[in-house]
Amino acid sequence: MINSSWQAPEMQRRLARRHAAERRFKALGLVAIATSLLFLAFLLFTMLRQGLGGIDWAFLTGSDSTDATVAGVWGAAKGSILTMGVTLALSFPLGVLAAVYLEEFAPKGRRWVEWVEVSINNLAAVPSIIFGLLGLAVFINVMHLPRSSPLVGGMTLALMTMPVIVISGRNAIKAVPPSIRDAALAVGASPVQAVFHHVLPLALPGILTGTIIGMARALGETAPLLMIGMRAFVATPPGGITDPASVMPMQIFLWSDEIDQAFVQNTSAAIIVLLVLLMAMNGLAIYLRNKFETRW
Amino acid sequence: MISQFVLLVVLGLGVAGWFAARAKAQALYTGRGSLAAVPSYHGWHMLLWIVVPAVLVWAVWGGISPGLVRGAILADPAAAQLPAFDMERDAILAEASQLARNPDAAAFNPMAQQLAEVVRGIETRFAMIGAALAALTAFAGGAFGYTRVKAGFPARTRVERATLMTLLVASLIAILTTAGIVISLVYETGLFFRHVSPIDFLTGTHWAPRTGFDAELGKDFGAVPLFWGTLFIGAVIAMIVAIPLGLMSAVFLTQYASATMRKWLKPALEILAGIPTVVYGYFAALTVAPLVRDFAAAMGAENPSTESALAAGVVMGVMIIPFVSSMADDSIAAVPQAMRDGSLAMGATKSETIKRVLLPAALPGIVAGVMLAVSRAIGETMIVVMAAGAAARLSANPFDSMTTVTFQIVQLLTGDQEFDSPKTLSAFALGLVLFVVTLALNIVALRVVKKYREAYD
Amino acid sequence: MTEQKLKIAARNVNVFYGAKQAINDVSIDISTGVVTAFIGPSGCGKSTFLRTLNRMNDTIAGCRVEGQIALDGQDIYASGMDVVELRARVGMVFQKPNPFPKSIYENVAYGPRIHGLAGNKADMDAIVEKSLRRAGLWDEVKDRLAESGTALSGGQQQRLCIARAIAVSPEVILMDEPCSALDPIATARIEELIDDLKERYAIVIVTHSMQQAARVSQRTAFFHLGTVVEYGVTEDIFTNPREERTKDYITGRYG
Amino acid sequence: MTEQKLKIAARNVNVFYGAKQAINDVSIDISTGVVTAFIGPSGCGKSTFLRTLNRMNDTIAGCRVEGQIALDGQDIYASGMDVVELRARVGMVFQKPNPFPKSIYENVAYGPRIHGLAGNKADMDAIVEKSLRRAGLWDEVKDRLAESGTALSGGQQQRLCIARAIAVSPEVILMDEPCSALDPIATARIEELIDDLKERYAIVIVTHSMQQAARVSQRTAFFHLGTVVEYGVTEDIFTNPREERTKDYITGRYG
Amino acid sequence: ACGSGESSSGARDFVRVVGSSTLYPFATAVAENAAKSAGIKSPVVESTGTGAGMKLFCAGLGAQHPDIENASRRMKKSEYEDCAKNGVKDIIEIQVGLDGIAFAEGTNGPDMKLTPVDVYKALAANPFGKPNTAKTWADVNPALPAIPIMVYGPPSTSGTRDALAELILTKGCESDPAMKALKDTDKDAHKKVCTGVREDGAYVVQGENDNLIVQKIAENPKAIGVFGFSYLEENTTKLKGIPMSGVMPTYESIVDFSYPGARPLYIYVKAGHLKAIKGLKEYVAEWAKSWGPDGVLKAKGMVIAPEDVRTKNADVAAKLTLMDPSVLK
Ligand SMILES: Nc1ncnc2c1ncn2[C@@H]1O[C@H](COP(=O)(O)OP(=O)(O)OP(=O)(O)O)[C@@H](O)[C@H]1O
Ligand SMILES: Nc1ncnc2c1ncn2[C@@H]1O[C@H](COP(=O)(O)OP(=O)(O)OP(=O)(O)O)[C@@H](O)[C@H]1O
Ligand SMILES: [Mg+2]
Ligand SMILES: [Mg+2]
Ligand SMILES: O=P([O-])([O-])[O-]
Repeated sequence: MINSSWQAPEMQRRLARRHAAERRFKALGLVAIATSLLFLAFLLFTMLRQGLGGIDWAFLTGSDSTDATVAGVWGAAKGSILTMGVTLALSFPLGVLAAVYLEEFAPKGRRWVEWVEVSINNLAAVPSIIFGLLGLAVFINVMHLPRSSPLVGGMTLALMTMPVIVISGRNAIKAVPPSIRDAALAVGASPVQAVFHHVLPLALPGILTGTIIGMARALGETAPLLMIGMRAFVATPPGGITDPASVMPMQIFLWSDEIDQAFVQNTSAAIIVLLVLLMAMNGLAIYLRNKFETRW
Repeated sequence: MISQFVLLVVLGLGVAGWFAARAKAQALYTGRGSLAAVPSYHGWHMLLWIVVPAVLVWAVWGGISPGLVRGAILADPAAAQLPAFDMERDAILAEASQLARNPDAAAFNPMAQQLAEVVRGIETRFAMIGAALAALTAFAGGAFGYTRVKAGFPARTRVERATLMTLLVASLIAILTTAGIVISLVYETGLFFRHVSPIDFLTGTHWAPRTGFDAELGKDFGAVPLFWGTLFIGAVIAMIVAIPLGLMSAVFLTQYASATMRKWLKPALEILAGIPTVVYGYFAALTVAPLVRDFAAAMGAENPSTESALAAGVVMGVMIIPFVSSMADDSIAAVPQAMRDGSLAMGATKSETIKRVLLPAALPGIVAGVMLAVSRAIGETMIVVMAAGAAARLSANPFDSMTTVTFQIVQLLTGDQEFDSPKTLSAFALGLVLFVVTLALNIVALRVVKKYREAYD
Repeated sequence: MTEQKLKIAARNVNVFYGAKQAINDVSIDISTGVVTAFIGPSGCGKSTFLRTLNRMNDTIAGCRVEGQIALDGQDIYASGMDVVELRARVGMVFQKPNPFPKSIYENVAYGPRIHGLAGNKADMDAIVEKSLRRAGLWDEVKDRLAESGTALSGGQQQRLCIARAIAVSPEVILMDEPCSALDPIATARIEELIDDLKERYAIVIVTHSMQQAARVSQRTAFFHLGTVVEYGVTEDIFTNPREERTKDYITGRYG
Repeated sequence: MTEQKLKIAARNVNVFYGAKQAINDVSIDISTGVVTAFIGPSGCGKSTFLRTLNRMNDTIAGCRVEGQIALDGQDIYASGMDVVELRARVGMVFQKPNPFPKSIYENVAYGPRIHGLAGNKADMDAIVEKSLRRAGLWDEVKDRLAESGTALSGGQQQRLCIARAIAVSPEVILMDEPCSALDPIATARIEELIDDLKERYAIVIVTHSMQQAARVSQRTAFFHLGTVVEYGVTEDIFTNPREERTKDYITGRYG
Repeated sequence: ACGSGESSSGARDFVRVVGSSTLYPFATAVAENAAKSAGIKSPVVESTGTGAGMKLFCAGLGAQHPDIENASRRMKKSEYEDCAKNGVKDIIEIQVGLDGIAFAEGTNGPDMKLTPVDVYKALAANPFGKPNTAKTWADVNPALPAIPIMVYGPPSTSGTRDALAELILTKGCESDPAMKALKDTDKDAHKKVCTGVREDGAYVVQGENDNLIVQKIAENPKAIGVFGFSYLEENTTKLKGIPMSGVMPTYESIVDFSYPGARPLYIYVKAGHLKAIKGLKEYVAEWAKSWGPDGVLKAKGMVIAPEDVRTKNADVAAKLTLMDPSVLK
């Protein structure tokens, strides 16, 4: 009499069905991630096979050249590093601060706040080449900053990266339970203190995710840089952020269109270097993200 | 050189001011409630007063001093025989100033060599004036800040007000950018619509941009196939790939994978977002597209094209997987453990917990990730350029070649043509219309998310 | 008199949080038809032990269980054990109320829905109403079933969680301080419910109120510093404790 | 006998959640040197009213307050009011324990740190120790101050939150069922603390235990369905209630 | 500003080149050699496309504007007017060589033999004014194999496409006298009929990446491609040329114009910058050194200009003679 329902055959059958569904679901997850990773592995394998032979010290320290055996990647890599430096320095603080403002301090339900919200979301959907147009118009034509420079490239890419950071940051902030804010406010913390002392550290992993994918996107981006003069042959590594420079994806793009077949290997080798650069760039962020991840 | 030095000094002064103000505030502390703000806030208040005005002054000086320097040099007798032509004169002056900094360099222009000494003197003089001004401001600001350190002074409120201002300004950058984009597109779009009626542009289905103005222009600038291609490739095919793969990957990572596995796999997926689009383009064009074509041929399609919306869309989908997976992963991980426990304790399986409790609670984050991914796909260019072809075609067959708005914009803006031809102008119109369309999509998405958000705690 | 049948047998259970031992060699029997009360000072391991009974401790990283716990003679930590079925059969009400951020109705309907206990909407409505009634919440929420479960008062949330747990009619119900946020009347209602349920189910209740333990339970286990100091018939424990520590605790002279 | 001084005067307070009225025309005085207890059935508005006293309801979207609440004669809902200062002066312990996901030490040190109450590390250590001691948690956690506050048992978390609130020595302390997860001994400790604090502070405590209200409070307000049915000297309320409803509730005959 | 780069008011100490992607590989080779031999700072060469480059070039005088424009066609009159409006009146025009366009197929291809008329009939949107219905090459010319028409070629925005239109399609089109006559009566209609390319998939537009076309036709035996001659020369293992009116695309046949499809390549130099920009003169001089039969550009795949053109332009490069704007169209 006791235990009736759970031991009943139809209940057991249902349970078996649910377990099957569970296994299917888990398998689906596994398949999904395996598919994505296989794609990545395939890409990496192709690149490594074609490009690994081309990586040597001369390649890593040289700059662009029309001779495939002399051409190296350092000029473009340095250009990318400088550009990313500018992008990060602008987009990270701006993105985080904007996210904090919109999520925590912006008066709710006001028209203009909604406009800010929508326009930030919309900026993420603007084709990157349009940012190039904007960069050209504002930074080069109005502000007279030097064309082809990491400074302008970085500023343009920052405009593109910022929305990604804002959007992910807002979500991360939203996900912090209100009881944490309540706790801080109730001991007399000001809203600013509650946010900077408690909410932001808890939201940091999410913000860093946005930063990682936003910066990764910026690092691999070519289209907007076409407009501001970075599709260029630059044979000397830039000395600073105002010198003419190219960037890695652009270098890859240019080399891939070289007539000389010897550049095929260079192209793959440059892609490998770019990926290494990407991983290095993300490394710190990922370390921090793992460190700050808390579950409550 | 000198500018780094000045900044360092100002910062140094700021730090010193921070300590001084804090010490003074601390001395005023006589017990609870005797100070309106914690001493360190007095320090920050002081630091702001020192650094902000000084940096502003230095920046303004940096803006006006080149003109002054130039005037002073030109007024110098040594500059009398400089050529009148502006650019050449500029070149000589610039070189002289470079020589002034680096006397060992060889001169390209002999006159620059002669001027170098004079330029050095004048430049140094003006730099010193600027430095002195900045230092004075810093001291003045500091002095003012210091007098404000009183027991009843609400330093925290002031500092927080400054913080809030900064936050506000940061969010307004977005509006500025939006405005900038609209402004930089609107004028040319206006020119374009003077020749081609917006109705033709928005409803026409034939896209064959050409130069030269004539009355028939509207017939060849029908943008519908472009928008269709954009949506079909970016928002349909790419999403059919990215959403299931991304979402399921996120679910697997947060709920099934071990902590170490997640620690390694999540960044691995994120690499997908950073592979240059050119690489994806080659991959799509040379590996995926032939496969798709063979498949289409096997399905009985007659003369299938190597370029297909499917090839471009699939690869694009792979590229944006991390946008979905990482943001969804974060949102799911952020749902409080108590929610998970509540569901598991009811005898729910993990997948039921995920589907019925975690995903709804994480919905805003997931939607945001998907929106970001769609946005990225819509704005993507290179893959389409290489794999989808350029045929502006209105077709629902994924094996057909199609083109997108961004591809056309790139073609129209970087190719060879006059820049006031309707062809070039149409690029701006395309950009603007795409901007408006995505804006509308975003407004809708915002409403939807607000409506379905489940707040926990 | 209700029929008594051994339901859960825990033998020599040790629980660790990382290196720290939270439960030390605890053996307890839980029977159908009997209400078992866990009492003891805060932090002594009552919640920890309770969670081991339906393996909710699995969700705590670094938590490790040693010893044996058998449900109807079957080791619940055996590898073949179906945790989902286990948790469906051994329901739990947590110490901190944790309603889902869903409507009140959906909170209660959640369990029956996943277990397929209701054939149609009317059945489900009936289950929801009955569960809420038994938890003494129906009158307060019957007009606002569509509101979010998180917009309830503390005590209402607690009763909602009880309603949610009983909605799937588990065989064993573990309740971690189910009345901590309840006023005397609501408490009486829950106690009535427990009395009612014990006819057919095994019930474990963690409580800080000696009176409550004395009122509702037939067996009591007194926990202290991770061990069970004394376990036996409630009446004996309260009127005639064998251990000094139990006596001290019960009479409030502890500490 | 402790000195009594009017601290908070609430007059004709109405609170709404959206369109729903949760508090209806409540007027209450809270004085220094006095412990005021709020009692009443679950869902009657005790927590809601408590939150209005230090404007924690500001954080709930859609919550609206009407009427006047004055702290030391100053309207706390006036536009010039500094909410931060208000909350520093009027501390709060929430119904659901909500420790920060930080170390135990940091949980307690947070308030003193932002208010600059400790000149150096030693001062801070002293404040933390004293607060934890007064909350009766010190012995249990003194060896694991660096562990996360969320890895504590329910009752430990509750005491941690009490320690956190008293660490900044607010003038008024609002406690929402501070002993709900505590055993009798720990409860006694908190009651002692309350007794101790009331000398210099005004204290409000929400409780479901009539005994506790009777033991620790000098004034009691009985809430029912959003209104205060009776408010007065605790002894009078318990021994000689004026209203029928109060009497019913106290004697447990309610409902 | 740090570093030694340009700044808004100052000068530049390196040469800045913009313009055609066709000229990009040659301009960069010259830049590299100039930096090596003349010891100047390496010029920066940007690949913007001829039209976009013109816009930048004509924007004004000064360090922020480029010094040289590479053009895969002659400057247009409208472009010169824009230049002049912005103060860029003194321009030196130097023809540096030729570019050939070539038709090619994969080495396993069907051995096509084409004429401009075949190409015109196969690719025009409205050959001789009637809609194009040809599906296979055999529909165009029964002598050709019956495989579907699939031609990979440059987009309408590139200089190579202009060459295709001008040198092949128009020629095929004007094989019909009526079309030729149309040129005088209705220029626009003539242009439309003769250079309008079909858009139903037979002509596959490929972005400005010629290597991609090479790879695609190498893998697809039924497709043929149109691109710069240098790409054919570099990929002889994968591709073979398609004879046009019986002439194979070879270096010689392009130089002597017997293969229809060669166009001049120019660079335009801002005279106003010659004195102000370090290395500009040296760079221009390096061009003249490189474009001969034993210069580096031939090795890079550029088609060298005939002797007389070379001497004339070497003279211009040496004397820096200004262009006469009235010759522009
Ligand atoms: N955020 C909210 N939104 C809407 N209604 C709410 C919200 N919080 C509480 N309520 C409702 O307001 C009423 C009063 O709630 P309150 O939390 O003040 O009760 P309480 O007296 O503290 O009860 P308990 O003893 O159960 O904690 C209840 O009916 C409750 O459902
Ligand atoms: N997640 C955890 N990680 C580490 N230690 C924990 C964790 N949860 C509880 N503990 C510790 O284990 C011991 C037992 O905790 P438990 O929650 O079982 O106590 P309890 O008897 O339920 O107390 P209470 O009556 O206060 O709820 C306590 O010392 C507590 O600090
Ligand atoms: Mg517990
Ligand atoms: Mg409450
Ligand atoms: O880039 P082009 O102008 O030579 O096509």
